[in-house]
Amino acid sequence: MLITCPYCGPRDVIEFNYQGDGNRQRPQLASQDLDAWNAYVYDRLNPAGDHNEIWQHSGGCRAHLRVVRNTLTHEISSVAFARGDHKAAMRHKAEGKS
Amino acid sequence: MVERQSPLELELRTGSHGDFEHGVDVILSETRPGSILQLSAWPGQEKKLIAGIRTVTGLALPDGAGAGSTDGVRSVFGFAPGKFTVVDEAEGLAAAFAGVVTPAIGTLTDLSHGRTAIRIHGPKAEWVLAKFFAIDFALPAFPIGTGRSTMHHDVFAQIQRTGADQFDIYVFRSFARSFWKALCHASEEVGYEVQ
Amino acid sequence: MAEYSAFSLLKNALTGNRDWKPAWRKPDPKASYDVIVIGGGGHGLSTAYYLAKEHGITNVAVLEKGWLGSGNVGRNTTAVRSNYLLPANTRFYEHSMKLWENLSHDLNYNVMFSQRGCLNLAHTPAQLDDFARRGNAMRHLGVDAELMTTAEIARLIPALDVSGTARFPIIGGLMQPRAGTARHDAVAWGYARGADRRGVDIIENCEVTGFLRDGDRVTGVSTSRGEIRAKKVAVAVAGSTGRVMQLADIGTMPIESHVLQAFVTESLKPFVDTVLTFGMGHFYMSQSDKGGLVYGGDLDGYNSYAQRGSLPIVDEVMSEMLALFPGLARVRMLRSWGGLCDMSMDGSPIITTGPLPGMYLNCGWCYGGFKATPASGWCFAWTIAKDEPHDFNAPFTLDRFHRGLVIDDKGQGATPRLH
Amino acid sequence: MSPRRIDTGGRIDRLRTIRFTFDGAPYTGHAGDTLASALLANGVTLFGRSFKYHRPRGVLTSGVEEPNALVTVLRGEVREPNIAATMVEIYDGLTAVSQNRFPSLSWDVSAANQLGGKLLSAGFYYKTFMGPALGPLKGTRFWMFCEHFIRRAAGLGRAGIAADTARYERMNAFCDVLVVGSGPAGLMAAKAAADQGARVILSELEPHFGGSAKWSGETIDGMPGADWAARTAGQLEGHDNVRLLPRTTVWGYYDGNTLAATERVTDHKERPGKGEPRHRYWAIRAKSVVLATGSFERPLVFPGNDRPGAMLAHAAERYANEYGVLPGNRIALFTNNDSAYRSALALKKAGAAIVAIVDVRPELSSEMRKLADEAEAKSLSGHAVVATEGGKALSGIKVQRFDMTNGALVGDARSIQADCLLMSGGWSPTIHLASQAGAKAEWNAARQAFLPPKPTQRWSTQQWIGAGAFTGSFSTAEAIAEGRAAGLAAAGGTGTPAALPVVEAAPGDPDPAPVFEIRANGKSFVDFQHDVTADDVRLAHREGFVSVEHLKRYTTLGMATDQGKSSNIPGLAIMAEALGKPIPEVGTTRFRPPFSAVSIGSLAAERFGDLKPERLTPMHDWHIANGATMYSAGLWYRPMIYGLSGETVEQAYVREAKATRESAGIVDVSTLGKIAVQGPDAAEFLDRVYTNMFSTLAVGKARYGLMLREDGLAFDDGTTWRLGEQDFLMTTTTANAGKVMQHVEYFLDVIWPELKVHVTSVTDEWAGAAIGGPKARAILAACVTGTAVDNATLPFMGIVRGKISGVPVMICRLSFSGEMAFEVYSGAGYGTHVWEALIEAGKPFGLVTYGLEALGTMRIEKGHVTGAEIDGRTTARDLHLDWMLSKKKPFIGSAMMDREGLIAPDRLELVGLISLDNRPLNGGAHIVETLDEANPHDSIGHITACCYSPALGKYIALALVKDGKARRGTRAHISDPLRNRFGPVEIVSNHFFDPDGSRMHG
Repeated sequence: MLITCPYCGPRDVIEFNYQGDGNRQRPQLASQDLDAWNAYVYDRLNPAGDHNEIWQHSGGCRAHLRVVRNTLTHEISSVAFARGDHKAAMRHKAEGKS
Repeated sequence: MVERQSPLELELRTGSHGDFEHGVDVILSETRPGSILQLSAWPGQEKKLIAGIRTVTGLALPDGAGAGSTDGVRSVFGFAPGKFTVVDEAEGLAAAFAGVVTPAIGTLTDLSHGRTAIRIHGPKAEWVLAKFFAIDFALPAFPIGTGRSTMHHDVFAQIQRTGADQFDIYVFRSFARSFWKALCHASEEVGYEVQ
Repeated sequence: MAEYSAFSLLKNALTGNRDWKPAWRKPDPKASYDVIVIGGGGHGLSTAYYLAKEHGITNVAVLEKGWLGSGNVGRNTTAVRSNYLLPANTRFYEHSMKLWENLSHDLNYNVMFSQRGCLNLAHTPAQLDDFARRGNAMRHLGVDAELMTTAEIARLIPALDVSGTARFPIIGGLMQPRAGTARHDAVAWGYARGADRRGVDIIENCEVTGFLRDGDRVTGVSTSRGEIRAKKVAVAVAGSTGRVMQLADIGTMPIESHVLQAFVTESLKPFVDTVLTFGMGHFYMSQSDKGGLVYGGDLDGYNSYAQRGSLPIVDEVMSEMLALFPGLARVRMLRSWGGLCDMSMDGSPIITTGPLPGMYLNCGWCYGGFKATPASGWCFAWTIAKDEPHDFNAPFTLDRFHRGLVIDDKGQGATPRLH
Repeated sequence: MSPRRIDTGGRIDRLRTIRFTFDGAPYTGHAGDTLASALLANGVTLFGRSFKYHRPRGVLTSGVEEPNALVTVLRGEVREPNIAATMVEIYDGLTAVSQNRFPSLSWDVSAANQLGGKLLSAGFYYKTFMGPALGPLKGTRFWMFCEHFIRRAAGLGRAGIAADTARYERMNAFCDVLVVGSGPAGLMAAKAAADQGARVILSELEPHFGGSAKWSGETIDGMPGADWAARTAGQLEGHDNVRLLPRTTVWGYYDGNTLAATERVTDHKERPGKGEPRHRYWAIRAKSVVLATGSFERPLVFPGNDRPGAMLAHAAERYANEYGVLPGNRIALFTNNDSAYRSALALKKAGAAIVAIVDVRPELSSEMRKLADEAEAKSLSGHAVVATEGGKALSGIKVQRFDMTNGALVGDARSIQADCLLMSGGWSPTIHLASQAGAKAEWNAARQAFLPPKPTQRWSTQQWIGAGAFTGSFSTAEAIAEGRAAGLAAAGGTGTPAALPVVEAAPGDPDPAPVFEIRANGKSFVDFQHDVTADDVRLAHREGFVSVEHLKRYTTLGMATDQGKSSNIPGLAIMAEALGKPIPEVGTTRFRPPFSAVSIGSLAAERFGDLKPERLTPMHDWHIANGATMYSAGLWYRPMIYGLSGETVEQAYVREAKATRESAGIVDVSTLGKIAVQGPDAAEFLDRVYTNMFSTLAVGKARYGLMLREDGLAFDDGTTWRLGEQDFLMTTTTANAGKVMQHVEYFLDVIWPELKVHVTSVTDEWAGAAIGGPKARAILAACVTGTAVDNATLPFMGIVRGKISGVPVMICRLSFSGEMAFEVYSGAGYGTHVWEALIEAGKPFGLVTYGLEALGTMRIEKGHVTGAEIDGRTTARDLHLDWMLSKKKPFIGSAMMDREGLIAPDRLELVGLISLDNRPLNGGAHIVETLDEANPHDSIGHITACCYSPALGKYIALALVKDGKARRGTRAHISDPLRNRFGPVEIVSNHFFDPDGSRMHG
């Protein structure tokens, strides 16, 4: 499987670290809503189809990525920095050509 | 000041090795730069940091991910969003940046001891490196001056292409000896010389 | 239906094997049943078998969307063991072990359970202490466990690299002598035949497409072969739990589906006699009766329903294999395949009533599903029949995560890919 | 001259004679021979024994699909079992032996298994061996007794124990177009793509490029196909943008157009070059892929079809044309299609007598009649072979009239003398890679074969284009046209003005008759290697194992080393007939990697012999030079003890710990994880990450911190140093360094991107030495310049900067040992220099170096926790670290840490244990209230760490015990049945030694 890191370009899955279900909402740090915390820590969407996931490019630029990947085909339809403030325009020019 | 100890010390055997009777196709060396810095900009401050790098090193950094340049003495390349590696043959580069990378722009981390710089040079440099890293080393995909962050199993590496057939590889010091041994092993097939 | 025996085999051989009957019938679904079990894998079939055998509930249908045993019961590395650390797991898996030990007789079907032992290799003193902790925990629950020295291990497995110069030298190991392997497909077929002989309808190519509801209560299922009603609907579809629970509008679960690859080499003359695990990574191996080395390693590490593995894990597993057996470099990997694992948030299973009225849930088997097959069915049947768990599965609730009562044998927390 | 070698022809080098042995007997062959062709040339017909019945078997094929002729190749002590003789190129000194026979290939006692034929039918073992339900053989015993013999009888070759000394390597490759297969289609595709300027890789599993062109006898562009192929390959070789990979099997098609291939670099050589790998494992990331993988000829199923001398038709043609070997002198053919006629003619031209062409079809085309005439063959259309004659070699066949419409045999059988029978049951495209890529094969009734579908956009991560026989286009002219089109499309090109090469080929209809089996008396083999017969397939049907997967698993059809390349379709066809359904309704199995078996060495590649890199501290060489015994901790190596000669481990660590407490000791702590936490929000971030407060920490001070996981359980601990207002140095445990780094990166990148904090791993930047003991401060004072180290300048948890022997250092006064202690950090390149300077300075003070054992001993005495206690299942409270849980602020894990299960009264809590029988305690021992050595039960906890405490003069341990706090001061027992160690202990506080910390505070 290849994941196209917005910074590094397409890289083998071996360079990435899976951080799981990207749909989970972490409660505010001070929240005492235990149900919300439990849901965040333990409950996962586990769809058969497109899945929003967090991956870290741990063997590359170490940025965290939001990836939409199909769990039936492993097809990846979108990759973006998990941080909104990294621009996809950072993408390497040479790799943009190829 | 005492000389820094190289982690490769016991394994760095100068001379020709492997199948060198048929020619030496790569030359391996440790470049031992005096300074290896990591500069990181806060989001939106990247351009100021790039300008600062130019001020201190005289190296213009092209726009774009992984972009970099080298003048043979100093080298710089981006390795992650807003993050750059700057290398100087001389020690003390951190001090030169002290007033340039202000807290408003970003941070500076001195890795002069923490990273080991290994150079591979020669017509089979791409071939040997491709044994380790799953990135495309062909010149059009990896132009001169640019950098890449990648890994070989447990060994994280930043690689800058510093010539058509030359790459500088920065690995964690603690892994450097293992990586060096593996690099030599992988170079035996093509014949290599250690300088 | 005829008993299987050496005599029946001989008799049939003399008549050209023309009189053998199907191992199980291929009935059409009835309009309603007392119990519907969704999932014609090992766990679903064993549940049906024990419902009939232990609780006299025979008006049961097992619904399988594909061919019987097409899930993980036929995709695992066939190891059977009860060498867990935490008491809840050890008790449960030991119950399973006891059922395994008599399973071929019970089913009148040779599942080839072979108690050739399972050895966990240790490579550091700290790891050996960890194994001692686990082995002692087993012994305090009446389960067999022994520590082995390097010399004993070398005698048992001559091909193993026990040299002190290995990158991760072997300094000892934890052996469970009663552990072993079984013929995975035979387990599915044996339970299917056993359940069928007791009147259970096993319905293949019958995909559940929705749940019939009366308010909250589940009253049956709609399927590719029509609606079927039931007093109780039991779900045993590990690997597809997420998909099936979504049909019941349960969107999130403490489960992720991951792909786990397994491998087999070409047939070899006897090479290794026990199940074996490497301690400095994740590698396990045994040799099948046909002679293939059957082995595996880590999960691929991301959600998948594709039964399709990735290449880095292949390389990883083979590297670890050769770290133990440098003589195997010239042996060849013949086949690889992927199974879907329900990875729960603590690495332990769920066998429970609910989460909806009329529904019963069996899932979250992680790596442990095959060895659990008998006890899983046995406990699930009990839970369905009596509407409460047996002591063996009482800890395996669905609400244990929220309550902080996790059973985390590996201590990895809610990181499914690490269990 | 070998008995079956033809005088001329073939593409072997007759001037080079090569000597090799098979089962100890010496033979010769020529360069270019395979082991199969060379043995055939020497008149050998018996190659191996089958799996179950140990039937004698010859060579069936000429390629990778060979099920019968499996041998073990020996290189000294190193064995390579189960290798198809058809794939072994001979070299001088090649040593091959046959397999699965005892005592010899020609006299194999297990051949007696055949007598039990009907008894050993498919699935027989499921029905028996259960043994008695009662008595000494109940349970699994009887089965295991039988199994012992079954296992010895099963299996093919024997694996080696001697370590393989060959090297294996990996190669990562990138290309625009990967072409798999180098027959006419593949060659054309590669050329077309290369001409467009694309980066092309062309792989071929055989030694030479050309595929069928090498032996088909066809003419391409006016020259023999083999010459055309060689010329085209030569042209490609000259392109900079083309890489040719002969002897390379592409065996796996993975996500993202990543293909796995194995190149057999030196298997055909007497010895490898210097540094040359035996196998090179290619991981190829291709933008697009052209599958030109050809097709496999199928055997026919009829009684005796496995006798040595029965062979696929094209294989015999290939032996004659490519290797100059005639597999027989009197050759009969049995076919259901036209391709065999071409083979017959080729063999006739090569010098064999074609005694008969038996064809199941009642009518032949005039072209085929003409070919049969040219071959001077007796044409028996509307006939079938119903038996073969002979022992370990074929001596004749029996034929009978055959009615294709109902499968009936009519009239009397008659014998025909022949020493070789060639079978052609039609052709199956090699669709394995496409199937791996997710393509569902489609049955083509005309071709009687599963063909690949057109690739769909749905599988956008797998992009391939098919060409040639792979797509069911069996003629060379079609292959050439499709190959070029595929190459162009793959490279994104649109057209080329060049004319297509002209092919002159024998005529032939590509569609076979739908006949797979001749039902007559006798064993008719479907899967040759696994001895699966047509009757086995029908038995599976009777017993309900009718789905294709059940068929496969119940009978083991297609599970042998050839993975059913020749047997799958005939097996399916027989099942389909039994079911009365068309073949596609029975289905086909999805192919999974690998396409053909691949050496484990090649997959481990560079990690064979080098599983994991070694991680070394800056002082590593010093430790080795000074007698340290090293301990592997994750990837790191750390000194365990610096033993003196004759010392036991316990004596060494007791001496080291004692000396440290009496004077001073020094230990290498460079492996601790170190993370630079920098930026204006660094303090706020640490407040969230740690359970305790860091924003209040003064610059120049350090603090011990505890982290929880999100779920509220303890995660990691360590000290964090505030080096500047916005500059912290976090330390972690050695084991968790990577995990903590990922943890903090995740929170900064995903959860709190608004925080201005950068984190960087600086573990390797700093060498760390911890020096502790009553004399530690004096030692520092003796060597540190530029700063004082007295209590006022350097209070507990204070940090100063100075120099040691001219090297800048950072010193923090903190203690793990419980002594007055300091951690001295210097640039890693100066680590050994500073270390030696400290040791030199310590000499007058009796400074010792100590290792992990003494470190552990002193931490146990102090009751500090490490990974053995923070094991992922314990809470801060369990470890008596609840004093660190700030109530003033939320932190990671704070919301979850008070859940019901995490505050339950029966949780395991940290305690100390003292051995009351003055005998050592063991790590992993359990603790019970009531001792029952014979039947241990009711464990209340376990030991996490233990040692002999020089400070206390006792064997002590840390333990996690149920409700442990309340048990302090009570007695219990160690219960360690694994090591037969039982005995009384006293449960005490985990703080054994200097509980109020007077020593470290000084």
